[in-house]
Amino acid sequence: MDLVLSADQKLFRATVKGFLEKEAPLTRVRELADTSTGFDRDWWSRAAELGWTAMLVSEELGGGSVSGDGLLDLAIVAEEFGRGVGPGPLLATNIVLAGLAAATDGPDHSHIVEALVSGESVATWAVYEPGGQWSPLTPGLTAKPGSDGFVLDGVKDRVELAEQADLLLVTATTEQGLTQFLVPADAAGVSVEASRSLDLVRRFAEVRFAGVEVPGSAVVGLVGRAEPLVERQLQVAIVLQSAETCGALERVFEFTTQWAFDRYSFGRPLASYQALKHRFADMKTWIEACHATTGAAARAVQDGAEDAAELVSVAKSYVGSRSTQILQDCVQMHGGIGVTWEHDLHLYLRRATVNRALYGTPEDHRLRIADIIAPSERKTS
Amino acid sequence: MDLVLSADQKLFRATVKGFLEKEAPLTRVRELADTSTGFDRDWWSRAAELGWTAMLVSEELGGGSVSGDGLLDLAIVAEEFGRGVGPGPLLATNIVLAGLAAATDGPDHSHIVEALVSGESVATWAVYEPGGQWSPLTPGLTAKPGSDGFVLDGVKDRVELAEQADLLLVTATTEQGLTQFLVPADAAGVSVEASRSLDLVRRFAEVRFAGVEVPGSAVVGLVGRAEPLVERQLQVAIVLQSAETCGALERVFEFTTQWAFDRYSFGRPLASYQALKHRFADMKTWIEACHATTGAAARAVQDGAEDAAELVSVAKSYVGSRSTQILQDCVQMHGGIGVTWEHDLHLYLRRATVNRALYGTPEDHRLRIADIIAPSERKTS
Amino acid sequence: MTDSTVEAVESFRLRARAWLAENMPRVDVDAVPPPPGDDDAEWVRTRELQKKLYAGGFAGICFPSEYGGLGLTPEHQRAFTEESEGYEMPLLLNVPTFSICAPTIMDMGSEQQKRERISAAIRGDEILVQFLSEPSGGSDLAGLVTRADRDGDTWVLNGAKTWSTCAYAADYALCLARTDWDAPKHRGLTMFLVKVHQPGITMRRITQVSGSTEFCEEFFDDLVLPADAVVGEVNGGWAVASRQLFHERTAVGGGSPFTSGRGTGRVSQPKPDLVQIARASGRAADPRVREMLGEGHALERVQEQLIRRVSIGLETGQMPSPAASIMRLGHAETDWRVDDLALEIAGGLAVSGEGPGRVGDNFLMRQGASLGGGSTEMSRNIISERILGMPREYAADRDVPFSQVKRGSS
Amino acid sequence: MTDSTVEAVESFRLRARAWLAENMPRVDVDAVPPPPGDDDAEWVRTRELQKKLYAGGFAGICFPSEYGGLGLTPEHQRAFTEESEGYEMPLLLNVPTFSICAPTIMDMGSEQQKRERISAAIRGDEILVQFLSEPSGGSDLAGLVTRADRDGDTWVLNGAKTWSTCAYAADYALCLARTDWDAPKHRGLTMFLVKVHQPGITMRRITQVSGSTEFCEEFFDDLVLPADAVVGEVNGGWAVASRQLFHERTAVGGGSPFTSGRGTGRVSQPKPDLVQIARASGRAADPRVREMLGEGHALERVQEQLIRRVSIGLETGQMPSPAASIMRLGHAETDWRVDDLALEIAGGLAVSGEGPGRVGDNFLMRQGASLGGGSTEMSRNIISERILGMPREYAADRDVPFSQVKRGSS
Repeated sequence: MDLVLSADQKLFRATVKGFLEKEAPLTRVRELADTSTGFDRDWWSRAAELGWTAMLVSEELGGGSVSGDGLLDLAIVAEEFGRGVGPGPLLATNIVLAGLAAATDGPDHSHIVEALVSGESVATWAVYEPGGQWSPLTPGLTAKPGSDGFVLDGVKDRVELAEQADLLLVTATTEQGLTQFLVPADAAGVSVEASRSLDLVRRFAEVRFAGVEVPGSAVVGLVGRAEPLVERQLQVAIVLQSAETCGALERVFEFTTQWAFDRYSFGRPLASYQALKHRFADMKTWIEACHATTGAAARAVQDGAEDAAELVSVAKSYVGSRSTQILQDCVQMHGGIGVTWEHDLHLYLRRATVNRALYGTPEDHRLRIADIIAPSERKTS
Repeated sequence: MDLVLSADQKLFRATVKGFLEKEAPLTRVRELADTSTGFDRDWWSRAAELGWTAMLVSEELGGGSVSGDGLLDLAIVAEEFGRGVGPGPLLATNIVLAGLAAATDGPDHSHIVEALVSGESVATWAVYEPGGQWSPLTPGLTAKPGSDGFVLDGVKDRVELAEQADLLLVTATTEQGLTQFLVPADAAGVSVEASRSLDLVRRFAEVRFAGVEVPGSAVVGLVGRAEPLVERQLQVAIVLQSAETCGALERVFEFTTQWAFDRYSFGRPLASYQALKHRFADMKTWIEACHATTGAAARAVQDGAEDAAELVSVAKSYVGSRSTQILQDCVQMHGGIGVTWEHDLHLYLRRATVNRALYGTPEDHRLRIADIIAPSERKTS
Repeated sequence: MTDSTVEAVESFRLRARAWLAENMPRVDVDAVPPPPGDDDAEWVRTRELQKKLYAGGFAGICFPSEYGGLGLTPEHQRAFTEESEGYEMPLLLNVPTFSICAPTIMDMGSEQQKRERISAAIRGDEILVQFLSEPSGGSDLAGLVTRADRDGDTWVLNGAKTWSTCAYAADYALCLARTDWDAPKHRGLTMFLVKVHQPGITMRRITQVSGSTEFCEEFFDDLVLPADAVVGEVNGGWAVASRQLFHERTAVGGGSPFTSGRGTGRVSQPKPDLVQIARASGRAADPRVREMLGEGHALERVQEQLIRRVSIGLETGQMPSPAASIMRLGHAETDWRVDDLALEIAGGLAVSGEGPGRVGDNFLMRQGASLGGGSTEMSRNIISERILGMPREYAADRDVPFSQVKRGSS
Repeated sequence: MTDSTVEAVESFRLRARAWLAENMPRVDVDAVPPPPGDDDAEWVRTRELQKKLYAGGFAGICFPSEYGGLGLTPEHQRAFTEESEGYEMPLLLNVPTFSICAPTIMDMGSEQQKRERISAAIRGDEILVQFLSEPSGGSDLAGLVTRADRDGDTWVLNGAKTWSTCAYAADYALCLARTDWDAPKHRGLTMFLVKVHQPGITMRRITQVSGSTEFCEEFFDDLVLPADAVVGEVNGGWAVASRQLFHERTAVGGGSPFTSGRGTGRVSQPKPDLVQIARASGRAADPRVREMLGEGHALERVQEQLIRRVSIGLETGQMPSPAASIMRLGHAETDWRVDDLALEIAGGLAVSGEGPGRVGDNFLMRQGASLGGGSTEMSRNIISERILGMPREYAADRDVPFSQVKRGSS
């Protein structure tokens, strides 16, 4: 993330860090791995009190940020989250809040926003569908006109924390086109089944919608006009995800460098072997580049810059690919211990691998970039 | 190529090597770069006397090989060729001979074969078309029935040594399907225009066919049934090309390793720096793998093995990609002198880059492999 | 037994065929392998099978008869292995018991050690393993710090070992320890035969991210070893370890005459099947994915071809023995790339970790192939130094009393 | 001239604007750049342009007036550069004459050297270059072997220099030579000011595979230099070279107050335009190619972002100065990959070398970016040693009399 932070932001970062170190150290994350929920609701309420859910929301709705640039502040939280492989719905809830905050037309959801900001409620975005790759604009899930609103039918999967969430933000195809609905997780006809997650605490589930009736007020924004909202949510998702991955890289690089100083082979520290030194130099360069592109994407999305969509995809293309490459080389630097359960490396590798795969892979985003820089040959699909 | 050679093959290799070192050292190759032909016809006749054009041809037609496995013997020549960035139509003529020898049905071309074997005549394969990538089975050039045979219309490009060749083996679409014709380069309606070549002595040209009339006896094999011949020519082309690239890699690796021993920096030879040592180790491993896959492909094609098509594409996929990677790292090892005109490195890099691009790129051949291992999703085109 | 009395291979083969059919259970092709870390029943079964072989007179085919074997030739062993196809066999004993530990004892051990340990192994009574690597060790095996101090006639062992394959199931281990701290590192080591389960040894199974628990870690607290536990010479342990490494390489290369039946009985992590992953992800027709399928397949074929080439090179003497590191480096590199391709092909499905080939889980073990059996970094040192002849890395511990060698804090 | 008499920047700007409009030719946007190796006319033109500036009183804006400059501030220079946009300017003098050589002479030279060389450069009469690298040198600049031996009051120079940018067009060069072979390598060097075109110097232009001939190689045979050719102290040449390197880094970073007008006037190899190549190859709609287009574009954007980040880090002091090597390494890596992508996208069209972006020819110079200005290997040393604090590579020539340092045979 940005090198230059304001005094307030530095203080905020320290608060976030302190809270995570005290309340969610890696030992706690490992414990949470064995629970069914993956995080603690009370803990999340306390996190919300620190403002982690307020950054993307206007002050009228109980929101507010440290610097006035809410997404940049939130990215600070995400980065610290990454350093500690944090649990809980930081990304999930904020992605939904980004959509709700941007949906200035259409039904009023301010009470829901308030409940999410307070941490009382948890929401998540239901956008992937089984077997499918990233294609958020063409959901197979349908919303047809019903007696008192809409009837939803279809299946979503890879829904983050769906078992734990109160509300689902669901992308659906209506006669008017792409539409998003806010659906209570306990609505009749909704069934949630946990799926396996590579991440120890970031859970995913498959959610089935069988004739789920929702009122017209469940629509977010305008019917058939969800595309800009989905883009906004995607941009926020990737900024947070990339910031989180940057934090993970930073931390792993720290302890791997330390290992290279402490570990001796043939009477010399690993850090004295040129072949390894050069790989550390490469990693350092790549990590700085990850920070640079994440910061640039965050700033562009924050400012609503014209090239925000492009820079978000640039960041995903770069961070998604480099992160796993760096982490695997850190495993290699550790030797056998790097692939043991007791070493923390795999916690980071799991998080980064899930981040790489989610909300479009680096490869998907390269195609998106091509559609921006060479639009005339864009595939019409 | 194969590690284990017979005594005859070893002697043959020594003869080839001696001839090339004496008659076509790199200084001579640099001189030929400034000529319009890129090679000397007399020289080629003498090369033919050594058997370089006889390997793929039966003894009845004046052919014959050292070991009985003609392609393996020829690959030895190609490898030595690569070591010295040899000039002349070794690949071009032998690819055509491979097709003629395999065309046991159809018109008799034995007099042409004899002229090619003797070195008196030179032939080349006209298979690419302007702007096009590798797609030998669907030529745009057409051959329509004429008064006394066929009339050819269309354009070929990247035709190796077309300006120097006496005969062109042309792929064409007829009403009956893919067909190959042997066309004299001086036939009425044929015009040849040299194009620029990255290689200093391996020249290419664009060849236009404007109402070129050829008799029915110009057909190679049967009308509409050229696909197996084209496949055979491709297989031979890639085996020879890969062997040539292996020879180039071997030679460049030799003098780059020597450079690393001789060149000192900070009072130590480059070869003592671990970061460089490890890169040499990688290169050594890749070069052995290039030899291994080229040898396996050559053997499979020689034996007409069921997986010959697959192994040829495996070799191209691997050698094509690794070769340029290795050579560029050798440039890097040399420092600034490695990108000067006077250093020989670029002669090798030029040859390998052309080989990489020709007869399907590594990427094209990966798609071919996918069509073999996952045929049910093969694109029908 | 003199040569003239050796049974002909064909006669032996026929006898084996008949005996196997009558005595050994057929492999159950529908049997489900046990989950990682739960193979106790398999080890019990392994001992039973070895006892059957022994009872039938088909155990220890190439071991000398004075140590409980049959004293026959590698051809006899090959014939038996061929005939054993389709039968359950005590494959878990092939590595390290029969192919590494027993031959090392045979090469370097005392007469008593040979008689007791080798014959017990052949009878199916004992399983042998290796205590070599240490938590502080890594690539530098000879830099180990587990100490054995003389105490009258006995030795007292303190320290820790790790990455001991299947030690939990074993009876005896070959354990390398430092006995002279004033000698340079290779010259102060001694090899001991250690009873695995006894007071003074605490064993812990290491869980890998793949869930496998085949490796163990052992801690020694004032473990007393009798004088006759020494294998070979006191302070001559490196010579014993070198034999072990030699037998290990031979076994890995498939050239050991002491293994019976094919394979090691341990299921290694299956390679990802890229075509299957592509199909499960619904992307097998995507040209981007097809290019990756082709690349992955090509790399796997090339690796086979490389192994073949180097093997011929080694056999014919056209390549020096360090060339084995070329195979090893090529193997690791192929694995890395294929694992990366699997992840890319799975795309958004990698989130779950499960699904086709459990792509995500598999990816967590991506470095497995480049860490086990000497790191790829060591391979690159070997290739550049011993094949290309480049100057050796500076070793700060060369010819220095080990007590003066710097050791790290981890 | 005291501060109070300095012309205000705005007044200077307006005067410059009017003068430029009246005196300097406009840039011809349709002009075709000369082919590589044929830029004599450009150099003649450059001198003319500088003479015009001098005649107009706008040359050497930030150089002290006693050496022929105007003694004004960087703000004046910036204003002039802004106003000069769109006019022909003697940009070829920016590097190395004005931004590297002249400031080094100003920092380290004698009063006479300053008065003569700096003012001649400002008048447009002389061009200055650097004789630093040597054919045997590579990354190890201070290990040079060109020798200057004392002969009475004079020095006799023998040896060779290489990679001297544009030396063919120059008048004087700063030439580093070894004057004490018994001192360790940094302490036996002396810097000389050498007339470029004179007997005893043979110059050869180096042709690169791209066709460029901007670099030269020089051979010295008993070239006699007067005593006053020494810049700085005898055997204190490394201090002078360090200033040169400092001014070079400053110039590359765009921070030199001595350059006038934007750029260096030299056309560097254009980067391949991947979209253009894809279209020319008829493959811009192929999803495989589109993925590569996206990857290449992303890398180029990330490199810009990295430069921005590191620049801020350096400016704000949050990164140490060796962090500049991070930009350098990132730049080379981006270039490599983009060149590779260009080759893959061109596919079968790369055969000809020409065509879109002359992909093949460009590929021959792929390593250009990682060799010029210190190799990427040196960057990695710097990053690991000076940023991460890892142990420095063993230098066999440290604190050793240079005559005893081993040198290679090439």
